[in-house]
Amino acid sequence: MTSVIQSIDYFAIAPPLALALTACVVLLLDAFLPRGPRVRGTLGLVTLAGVLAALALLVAQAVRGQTLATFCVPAPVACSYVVDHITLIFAGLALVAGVVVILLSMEELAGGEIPVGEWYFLLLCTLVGAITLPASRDLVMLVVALELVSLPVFVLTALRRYDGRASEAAVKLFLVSVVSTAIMLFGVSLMYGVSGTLHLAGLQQGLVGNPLAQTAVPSAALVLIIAGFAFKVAAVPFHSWAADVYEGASLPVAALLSVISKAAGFAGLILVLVVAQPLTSGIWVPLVAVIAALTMTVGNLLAMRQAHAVRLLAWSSVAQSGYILAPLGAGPDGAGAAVVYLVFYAAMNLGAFAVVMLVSRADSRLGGGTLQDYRGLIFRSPAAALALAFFLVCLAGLPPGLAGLFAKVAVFRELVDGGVAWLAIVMAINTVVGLYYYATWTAALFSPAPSGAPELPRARSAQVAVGVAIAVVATVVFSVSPQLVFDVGSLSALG
Amino acid sequence: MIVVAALAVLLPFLGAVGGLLGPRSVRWAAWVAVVPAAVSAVLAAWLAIGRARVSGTLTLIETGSLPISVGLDVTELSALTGVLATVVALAVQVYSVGYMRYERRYRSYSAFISLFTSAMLLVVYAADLIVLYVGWEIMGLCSYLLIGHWWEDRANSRAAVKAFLVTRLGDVGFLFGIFVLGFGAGSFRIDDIITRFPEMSPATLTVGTLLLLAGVAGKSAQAPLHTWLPDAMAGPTPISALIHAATMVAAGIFVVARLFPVFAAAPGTLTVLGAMAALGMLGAALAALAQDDLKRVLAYSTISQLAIMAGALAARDADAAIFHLLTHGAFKALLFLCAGLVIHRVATNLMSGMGGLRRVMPITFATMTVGFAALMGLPPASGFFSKDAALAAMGEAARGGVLNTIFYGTALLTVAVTGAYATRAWLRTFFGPPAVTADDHHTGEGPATMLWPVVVLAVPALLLGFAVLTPPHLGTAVLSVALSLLGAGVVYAVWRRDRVRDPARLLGPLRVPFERAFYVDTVYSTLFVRPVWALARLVVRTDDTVVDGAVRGSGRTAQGMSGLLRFAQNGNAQVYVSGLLAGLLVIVIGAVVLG
Amino acid sequence: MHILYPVVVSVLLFSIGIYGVLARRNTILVLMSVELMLNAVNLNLIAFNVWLEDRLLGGQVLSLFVIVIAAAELGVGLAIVLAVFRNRRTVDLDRLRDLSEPEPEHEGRGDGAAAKEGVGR
Amino acid sequence: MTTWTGWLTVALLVIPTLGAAGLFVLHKPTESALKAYGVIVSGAALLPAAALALTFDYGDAAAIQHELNAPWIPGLDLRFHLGVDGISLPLVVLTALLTFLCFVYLLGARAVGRRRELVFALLVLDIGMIGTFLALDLLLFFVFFEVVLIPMYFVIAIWGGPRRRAAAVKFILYTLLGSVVLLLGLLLIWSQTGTLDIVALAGAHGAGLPRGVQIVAFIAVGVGLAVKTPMWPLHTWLPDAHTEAPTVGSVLLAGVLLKMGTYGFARIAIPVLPDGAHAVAPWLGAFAVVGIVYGALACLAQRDLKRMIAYSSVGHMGFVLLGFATLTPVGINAALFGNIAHGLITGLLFFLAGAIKDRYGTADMSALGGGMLGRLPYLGSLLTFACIASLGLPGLAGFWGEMLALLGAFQPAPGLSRPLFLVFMAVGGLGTLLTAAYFLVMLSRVTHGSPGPLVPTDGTDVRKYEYSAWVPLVLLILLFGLWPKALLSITDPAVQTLLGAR
Repeated sequence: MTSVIQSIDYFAIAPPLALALTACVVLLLDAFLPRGPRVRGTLGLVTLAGVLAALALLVAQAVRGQTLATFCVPAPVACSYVVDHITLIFAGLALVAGVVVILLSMEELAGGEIPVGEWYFLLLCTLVGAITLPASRDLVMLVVALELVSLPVFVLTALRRYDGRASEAAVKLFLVSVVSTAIMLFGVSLMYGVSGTLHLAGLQQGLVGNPLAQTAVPSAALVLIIAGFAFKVAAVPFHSWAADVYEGASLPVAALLSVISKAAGFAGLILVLVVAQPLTSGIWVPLVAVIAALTMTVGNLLAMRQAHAVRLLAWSSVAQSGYILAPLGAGPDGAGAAVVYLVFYAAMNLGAFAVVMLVSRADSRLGGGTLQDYRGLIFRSPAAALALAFFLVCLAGLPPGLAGLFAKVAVFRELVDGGVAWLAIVMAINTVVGLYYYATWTAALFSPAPSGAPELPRARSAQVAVGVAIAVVATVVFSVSPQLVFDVGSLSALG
Repeated sequence: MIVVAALAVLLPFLGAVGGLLGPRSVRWAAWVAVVPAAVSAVLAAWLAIGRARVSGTLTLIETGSLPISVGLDVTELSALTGVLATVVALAVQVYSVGYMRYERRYRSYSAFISLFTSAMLLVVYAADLIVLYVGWEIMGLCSYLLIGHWWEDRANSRAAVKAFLVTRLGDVGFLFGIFVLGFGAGSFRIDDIITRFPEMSPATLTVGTLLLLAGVAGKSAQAPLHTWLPDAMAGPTPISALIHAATMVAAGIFVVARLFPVFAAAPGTLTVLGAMAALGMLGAALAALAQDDLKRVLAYSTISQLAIMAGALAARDADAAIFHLLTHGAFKALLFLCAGLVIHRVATNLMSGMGGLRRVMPITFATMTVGFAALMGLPPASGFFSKDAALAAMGEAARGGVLNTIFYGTALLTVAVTGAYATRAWLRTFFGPPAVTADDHHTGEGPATMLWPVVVLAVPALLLGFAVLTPPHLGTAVLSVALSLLGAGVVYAVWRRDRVRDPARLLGPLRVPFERAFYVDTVYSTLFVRPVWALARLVVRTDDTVVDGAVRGSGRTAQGMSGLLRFAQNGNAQVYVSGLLAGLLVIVIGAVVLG
Repeated sequence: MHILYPVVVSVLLFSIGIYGVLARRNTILVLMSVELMLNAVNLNLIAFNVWLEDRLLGGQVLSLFVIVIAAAELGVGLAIVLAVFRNRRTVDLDRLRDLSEPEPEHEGRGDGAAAKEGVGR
Repeated sequence: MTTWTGWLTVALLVIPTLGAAGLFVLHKPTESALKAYGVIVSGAALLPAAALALTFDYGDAAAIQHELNAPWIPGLDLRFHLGVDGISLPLVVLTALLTFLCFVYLLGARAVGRRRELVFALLVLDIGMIGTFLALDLLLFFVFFEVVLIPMYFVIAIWGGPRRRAAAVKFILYTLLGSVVLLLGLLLIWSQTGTLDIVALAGAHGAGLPRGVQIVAFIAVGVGLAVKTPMWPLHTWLPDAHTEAPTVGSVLLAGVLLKMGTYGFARIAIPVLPDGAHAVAPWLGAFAVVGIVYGALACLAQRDLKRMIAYSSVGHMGFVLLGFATLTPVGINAALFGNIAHGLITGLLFFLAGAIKDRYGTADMSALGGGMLGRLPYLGSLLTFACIASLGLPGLAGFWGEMLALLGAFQPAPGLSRPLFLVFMAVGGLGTLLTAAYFLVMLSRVTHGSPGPLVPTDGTDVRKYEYSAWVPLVLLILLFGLWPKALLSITDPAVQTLLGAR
């Protein structure tokens, strides 16, 4: 029996480690420092520093440019934790998004009703999960990382203890999530049974010799595994929770769910379907295509008649998930386009959430507000209105929001190239439906507020403004020079 | 010399521009209208006297297909017609200074006449069919603008629209005819078409010329596209004289004559032309017999006379047709201008409001008598010679077939009816008891600027026949004069019995159908106008309910589906989980099937 | 022992769990049903591990993780249920419906107002 | 190949961009400052357009000139490739001119709320319009094609009439649907040939593209462009948009935006996909002539002046499409000529309709009553002029496009069914008659007759600023009408090249 004692490459796991350490520090600081607004700020800054440190480590890894692997077993060699191109993209995305979410949190926590230490601790835990997940190369790691992303979010959602809606949202999120996790785990167990290994790298090989592999079990197992990730990205039929939870949770959590958690889900999907590829793509590609079509359609249709801003964003992000899934429905090669779209989407969507946060903070009566409350925003706070308009137009995929346009072009290109014309047409129609609600909302920003409406206070919050600024800068940069994103998401790099 | 031709075309155009954009004074407008017309007339005369063929091309416009050559080509025929056009135009411009000078919109009026003159000259001198078409259409526009000059009255406006649309209907065919001949000859140049027509297949020739004929029928008010002309009398009288009697309507005849070799090679077309002419000459003459409006009488007589020209063309005698065109231009312009004087005097168009004017307006009486004599074809007036030539040609052709014989017979019958209606109009206007007119502040015959053109025009109307030194054909001459006098005699006899009542009562029950010109307008209205309106309304309804309905429907469908989906989002977590599991089950089954 | 027996048991267990999740209104009972599902997974994992004679003992390792996860989930779940109970005085799932698509007449407000605004300007 | 004069094309885009950006810098500008600002910026943008026209080598109108070619997004094969040739030059100049004239018109228009936003929207619109005509890269074309949507949406939705919101939404959704289909077609071309370069693709004349693919791509591209054009039956967004849009919006919509659709046919669909064009041409022609007659009939029964002009666009664009459908040089020349003519004439018509609406407060013909020639003689005369130009009278710009399109249909490209196209020609000819009918009926209703009970709230005839905005259009209509060679000599060589090798 050969030795299975593993050596650990600490440089490879440095970013999650840094985050985890920061999480502990935050918890300790919270326990020992006196309560007060200044401490709240300090904790926020510490968290921010931790995330930035992790980001710096990630950059260091990227600069070094070679694939790092650790937690390996010999014969056949398989590693559980690999830092390669795809890991770097998803982890980087999660961390940058994390910075924005932390900035939003600082504003959210300013009220003092929410326990600060726990909040930041949980947030950091989620981030650990989110950056571990894309590095995971075995099913155990994948499951644990996924749980690490999910569990803290339940609590984050429920942390507004005084708010029944938050608790309700937490229950719904929790219930759908644990059922999905259970299903996924069941799939993992089946997959383990038919392949004899838990390492992604060995799946394909493991299936070859197994008698059960000739049955329908592997297909079923694969679908069940996907279920866990599909829940994360809120693909149909795992979408129902989205709006209720986004509405009930506080805005930073909604932003987190819509970007970080979703990115983790897509990372998992791509790892299982494309990187591991236990089954030939002929089995899952049509399924993913159908799911993508359903997801975008359902998301858009539900968003169409939404009057509530956050619910609208929730359904729109479901629809956007459909667009991200779509290139995978053209074949494994579509993963590049999916990543590209995800990166663009993250910037635009975070920006939108940040502005919504800014606006809803300005008037605490509005819990995110209805679209009516956005009327005449251009007169109250022009910068916020312009930023929101820009993000919405980006999400709709029209110039001047070139980022969104190029993202859609990338997806369409993949679909046309892959010959999935029907999906391309479905997506084309969906783009139009999507534009309907984005345009309605955008138009509301610029139309005069109804007479007799109370004078709303101007939006003012430094941290959120910085968050908005980050998103704006990112989106503008992506618009002007989308090649940056195409470089990181390019297909060759994924292999 | 080509510069002369170009100047003749351009000067009136510049006059029009100057009139429209120049200072707001009647004096300026009058000068700017009359002088270019006069210069053009001189230049046209010069070209005609020179008798040398002048042609030149300014440039070729590449269209990607057959090129358009922007150029002029003054043949003998063009030169003559040009003289007619410019002289009549000059007469009208001068006459209008008197007739219209107190008119508020004299400026635009005279400018449009200048523009018309220019366009007519372009038609006449054009070397290229497309260029000709440009002038052809601009004439149509001017006609529209001038008929609608008193647009305050809705009836005028309607008449203008009708004139434009009916002629445009023909023009569409005309344009297609140009295409057919142009492609047949590989060039739009008239010269090329005339020289290359033997290369074209008979079918091409027949189709091309027939299509051209549509335009000719529209412009020259031939059946079945004649209905606009009587209504066009709504315009100021000089316009009726100029455009709707002397020049524009002659353009159609001119084009056929210009392309006559081509038409001559298409016997089918000539037969159609003959039939149209026969129908038109007699029908219009009969209609003229029953009109009460003096200008409408003249209008119908114009249709009838143009049909005689067309008949001569159909009988393959282009010279006779052009001869009649020229004399008709002179005497019809004269008649209209005289009618204008009369109308100016009595302030009504209706003959029932006239009578006994020969004493009050001796000069008008004399000149108009010349005009009527020419119209009836009585020697020695010009009309006698030209009509005789046309009739002789048709008589000659009659030997060639039954149809041609019928055409000839119709023409002879028309001569008799012409005699009748001309006499009726003459008698009702100048003889009999003077009608009491409330508006009698005009005394005398009218201003000099109005009288002079009349007198000047009377000269060619009377003498133009001698210009062409062909002796009359004795047989037809005697026959036609006799028939004409017969018609005149019958009318005179009826009139003598009761000098107040209209001799048209002779027609009995036929009078109303004649007066309504055989209800052609009504038929067209039922057959074409009303269905088009109904269709238009249908299209608007369809557009709203079907075409746009589909668009809106798709929006509503989306909204409806949205509503259905929202129904599932009822907030119950267990419903969500059920949906999740059901969906998952379907997917698993799908995967298993695919796997 | 054929691998089929434990797997069938596991599937049955899992199905019972699903039934419980769908049919129970009480949140606590739903949580317990989820536990059943997770334990079905564990049973599967252990059985496969034995059947496969996995040298790395992957199934067993994962089942340990699943147990931990289940514990964590249950803990968080109960905490959330507690919070819900404190706010709402109920733990019935189908009475937790504050967050849902609003009634049509409520959302119709947006459209009507938009139309009115269109006329107003 | 980038030539040093490529900067001219860039300047055309940069000036409005800087102008739009500059609006953010201005601090609380006054109305008059904004008026001047708009005129100055659009005037400055007119300069490179004029320079482009002046330095253009007319002897070599078929070649791409003032070219700029730089990589932008290698990940999408997208290059920043600009240039003009005989096909695009007139449209570029027309766009710059119309934009400028719109700003001139806005100089005098009173009580325009939120002028800064309007100036901004129009400048962004300008970028999109000019960029579309300059782009020589399929995706770049698409990007600029899309740029116009949002500003036009706002122009309609903010400054429009009472039912502007619905009209704006319809406009943007409908045209977006078209553009997405267009995108699919463009991507199909890309996926088959691996290049997005229009010049290279056009030079290949469809080599390397199987016939089936060409047909599918042509249908996709064609439908996308046809929505914008608009071709019957994809036109219903147009009347609503025009009816509700403010005057400048209507002018630019009709004057330039519609041309982007037809320009796409000349620039992309026909040269890049010759076989596809060949297969689909009969259908295109059929839809075109149905559009001509349908548009004309719809105009006959319209009550609203602006709506009627909008429907007239459907008819006129039918002639343009018919020209394309013939696939002959003359047909395509006709289409390009018709494009420019329609831009000038319908632009003028919408200016006039806007002026009438300003004065009377309504554009409903029965409410207007009549007698406009009596009350506002100059306005009435200009309206008459514009209508007559629009109905295709020879000697004015509208004629040549229609006549040449019919000429093209008389002898379509080899391989196309001649009898079918003869039928199209005949129906098109009927369409010209109906076109004349509705314009004359409208003139008769509005300008003739005695003045109705409705008294204009503002009885002044044409004002100075109106003259300055309209007279250039009138002059150009006359110029191109009397001297069609001015345009044909530029387009013809380019068209011959475009259809060459076939």
